[in-house]
Amino acid sequence: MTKKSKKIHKESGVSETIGYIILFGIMTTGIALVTLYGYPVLLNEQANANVKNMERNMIALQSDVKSLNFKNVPYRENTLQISGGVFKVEKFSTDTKYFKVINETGNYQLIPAASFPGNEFHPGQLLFISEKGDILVGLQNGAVVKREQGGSTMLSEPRWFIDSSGSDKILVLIFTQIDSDADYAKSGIGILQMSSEQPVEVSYLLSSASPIRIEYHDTESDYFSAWRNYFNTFSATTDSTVTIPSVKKVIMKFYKVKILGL
Amino acid sequence: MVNENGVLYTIEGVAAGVLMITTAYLVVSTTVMFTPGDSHIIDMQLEQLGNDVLASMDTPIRYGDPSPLELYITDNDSSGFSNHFLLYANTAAQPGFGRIKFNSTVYYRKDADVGSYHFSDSGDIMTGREHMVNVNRRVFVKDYTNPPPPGPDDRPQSVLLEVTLWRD
Amino acid sequence: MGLIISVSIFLLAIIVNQSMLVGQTTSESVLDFPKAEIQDIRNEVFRYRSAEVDPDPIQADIETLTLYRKSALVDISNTSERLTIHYNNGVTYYHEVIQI
Amino acid sequence: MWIEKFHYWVFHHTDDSGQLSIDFVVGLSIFMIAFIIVSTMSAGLLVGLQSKTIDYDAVAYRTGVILAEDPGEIDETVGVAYIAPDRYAWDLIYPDYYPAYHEANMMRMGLAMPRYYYDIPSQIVMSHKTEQFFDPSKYERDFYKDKIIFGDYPYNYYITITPLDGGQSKSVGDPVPQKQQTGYIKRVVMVKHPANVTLNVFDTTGLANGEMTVSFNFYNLSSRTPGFMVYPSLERSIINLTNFSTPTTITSVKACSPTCEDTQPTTPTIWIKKPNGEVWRAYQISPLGMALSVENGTLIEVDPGYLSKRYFPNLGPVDKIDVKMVFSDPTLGGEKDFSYVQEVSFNESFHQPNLTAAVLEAWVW
Repeated sequence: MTKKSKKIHKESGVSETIGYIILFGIMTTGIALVTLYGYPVLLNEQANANVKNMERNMIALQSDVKSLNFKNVPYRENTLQISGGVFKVEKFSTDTKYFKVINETGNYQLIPAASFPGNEFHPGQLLFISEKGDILVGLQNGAVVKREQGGSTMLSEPRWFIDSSGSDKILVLIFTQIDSDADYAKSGIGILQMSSEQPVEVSYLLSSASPIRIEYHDTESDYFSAWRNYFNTFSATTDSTVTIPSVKKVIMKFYKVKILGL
Repeated sequence: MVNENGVLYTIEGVAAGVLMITTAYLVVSTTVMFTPGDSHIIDMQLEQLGNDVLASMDTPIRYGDPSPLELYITDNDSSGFSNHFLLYANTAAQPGFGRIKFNSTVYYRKDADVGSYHFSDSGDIMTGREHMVNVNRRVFVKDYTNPPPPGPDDRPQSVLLEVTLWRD
Repeated sequence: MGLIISVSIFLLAIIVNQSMLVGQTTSESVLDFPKAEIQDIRNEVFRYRSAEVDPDPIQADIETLTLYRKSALVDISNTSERLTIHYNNGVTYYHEVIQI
Repeated sequence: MWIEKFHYWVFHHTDDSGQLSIDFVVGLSIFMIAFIIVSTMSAGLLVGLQSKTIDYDAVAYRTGVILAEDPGEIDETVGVAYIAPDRYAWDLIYPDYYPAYHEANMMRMGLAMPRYYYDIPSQIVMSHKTEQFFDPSKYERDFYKDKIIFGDYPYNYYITITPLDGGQSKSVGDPVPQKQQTGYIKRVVMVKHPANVTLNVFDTTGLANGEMTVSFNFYNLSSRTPGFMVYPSLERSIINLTNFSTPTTITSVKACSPTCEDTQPTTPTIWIKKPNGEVWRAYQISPLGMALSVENGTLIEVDPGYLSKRYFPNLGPVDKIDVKMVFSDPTLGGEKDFSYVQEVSFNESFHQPNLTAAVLEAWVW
């Protein structure tokens, strides 16, 4: 009995109300702090994850396009989860982004006007625009490009190459155009269905080794620096134009990927 | 005092549970991504199989003979090719894989142009929406005895046999 | 307890998040590497060499068809003492010189 | 005093404990349910990370490539070159003769033809290698893991070969689990079989003296394209003896390069296989006091790896090794040149069987 009375005696010195208030205060502060700092971090993380997800998706799509182009698979489909933005198909005729290829000796346009009016190759693109609109991820002309905070980078390069193993320098340029019958745009889960069409192959054996200029035009300058940096791997350049010296043979293949559904 | 103890225990359990589930849900929903199914594995296996089958068929079984594949193309023997191809492609030690189906085309060079003709298939109607892979084999044809019109030139040549294959 | 689990899940989530950046799978790399193409071209070269026919039109066949269907450059040169096989598809570069 | 204590104990404990445990159970069970849900979720969270099936498939692919396209490899720097002719010849080290070298120095067990020539077709495997590989008495289960599967993770495997000419399929490994994801690869290969020759032992010229000499002429045997060439030093060679008109016995088999000596007492060696299924070593037949009776269809089989520089150190690349058989009947025998062309009498010609197709499959989990 003495123990119990001692216990009671001790408890009586503490105010339950004050303790409750202290505990409640700590809890409220904690919740407030988490809401204030934790949640935005989480949301930001979510937005990042969405963009990363889309980058991955675009690279997966690029490998599907490669299968269509280089492996001659007639049809491909890929399931995409698009969150935190919109995925859309920009078919080739509607954009202001295009490529030109010029033989500087005599200033000849090398992209055939018969298939591509004005000797301009408009690739079109598969485009993801993030919710706030500040990040673009595009599959354009066989490359995966990303625009962010005023600059752009190339996440995965197209298959262009120079072969100089023999006595002659051969430049191989592979172009991929996106075509579709309808304007598709999607958020959520979509199945992108693609089919390939017969490519156009053009090959020039130049009478003498000549400089070849490749130009990328982009009025919005969305992917300007991405292409400039890629062009730099061929020859030094400061803008989205590159001149590759002493090319003897130019081979260009123009693939067309048709989007059948999303 | 007894009552207080009890209430506290239950509330703690509920609170911990709610907290854990909410956190897990938030974390899972923000980070888990929908990854496109690993179709590449199927592609890789199917491509390897197709390449193997064509390479085996293009190996002469006896010294000095033409390969079976060369003979099928020379004679334009599409059913012979189909039987041979499907035997190699569908044999497996354990059942459980879908049957292989295919469609094949021969590409040949005629001067500066490239021509093609349909060669053989497994007799299945292709909807165009299958999950397909495409394999090819360069076949040396010494002499076309029965070239399909308009047809390749009559000369020893190397043609490209392309086979598109898919499973059931 | 809940806190510990939440924190550990969060850490795991970060790891998962990092692993997601690895886009390329092994099978994709296998598919990208044109092993079968190169073996096929080599085999074809040996085949027509042993058949003792004029090699030039057949080399043109292989080069044209590979460029047309596969967008890859092939260059074969075939002399009595040396055989050169060159293949380039922009990603994989293969060059073989065989002294006969 | 003790009553007071007892009363205190009863009072306090009966008072709290009943209610406490019920509340505790409720709280704990809610917690446990939530915990289980969360742990299930977190297990799912890791699925993308481990991606084991991708790994299994990649490992299966690698195993398939090693088996179908790689001749295998042994470490020749530690004296194995002394045993076997070259670095591809993992299949030519015989465990009963060199047990220590056998396992320690083998690096990979590929089934493909050795790459001696640039134009060896990529799809051809050798039949004695597959026999050896799929022989359950030859290697330990874990040995395969080291030599064809690789990796630190202890993978399980099942590898099988199914001949398409109606032969028996063979396998190594554990049964494939039905309820688990496994990596899988299927390869189609062509199998090169051992060369054989059917010899007429009766000599019409009467100059035989009961001796028959079969020459393995290395130069003559290397005239074909590599895929169809016979490699007497690497492959099994089979000599089929026919046309015994009277019952006879064989008294000795010797190998000569150029001097004749007894064949090896251990593998690799030369075997005498009788049609009734009896198998004898060719090593010193007569000292055992029982000259071996032979009849039509008796096979003389030379093990792969025996007719090589290891056992015949004076051998050059274009030389020959003779196998000399002595019969008790003097009307038998003759000179037989083992090559592709019919240089010898009685229309005996060397025969390389056709290549046959086989399906090679590997499961890894």
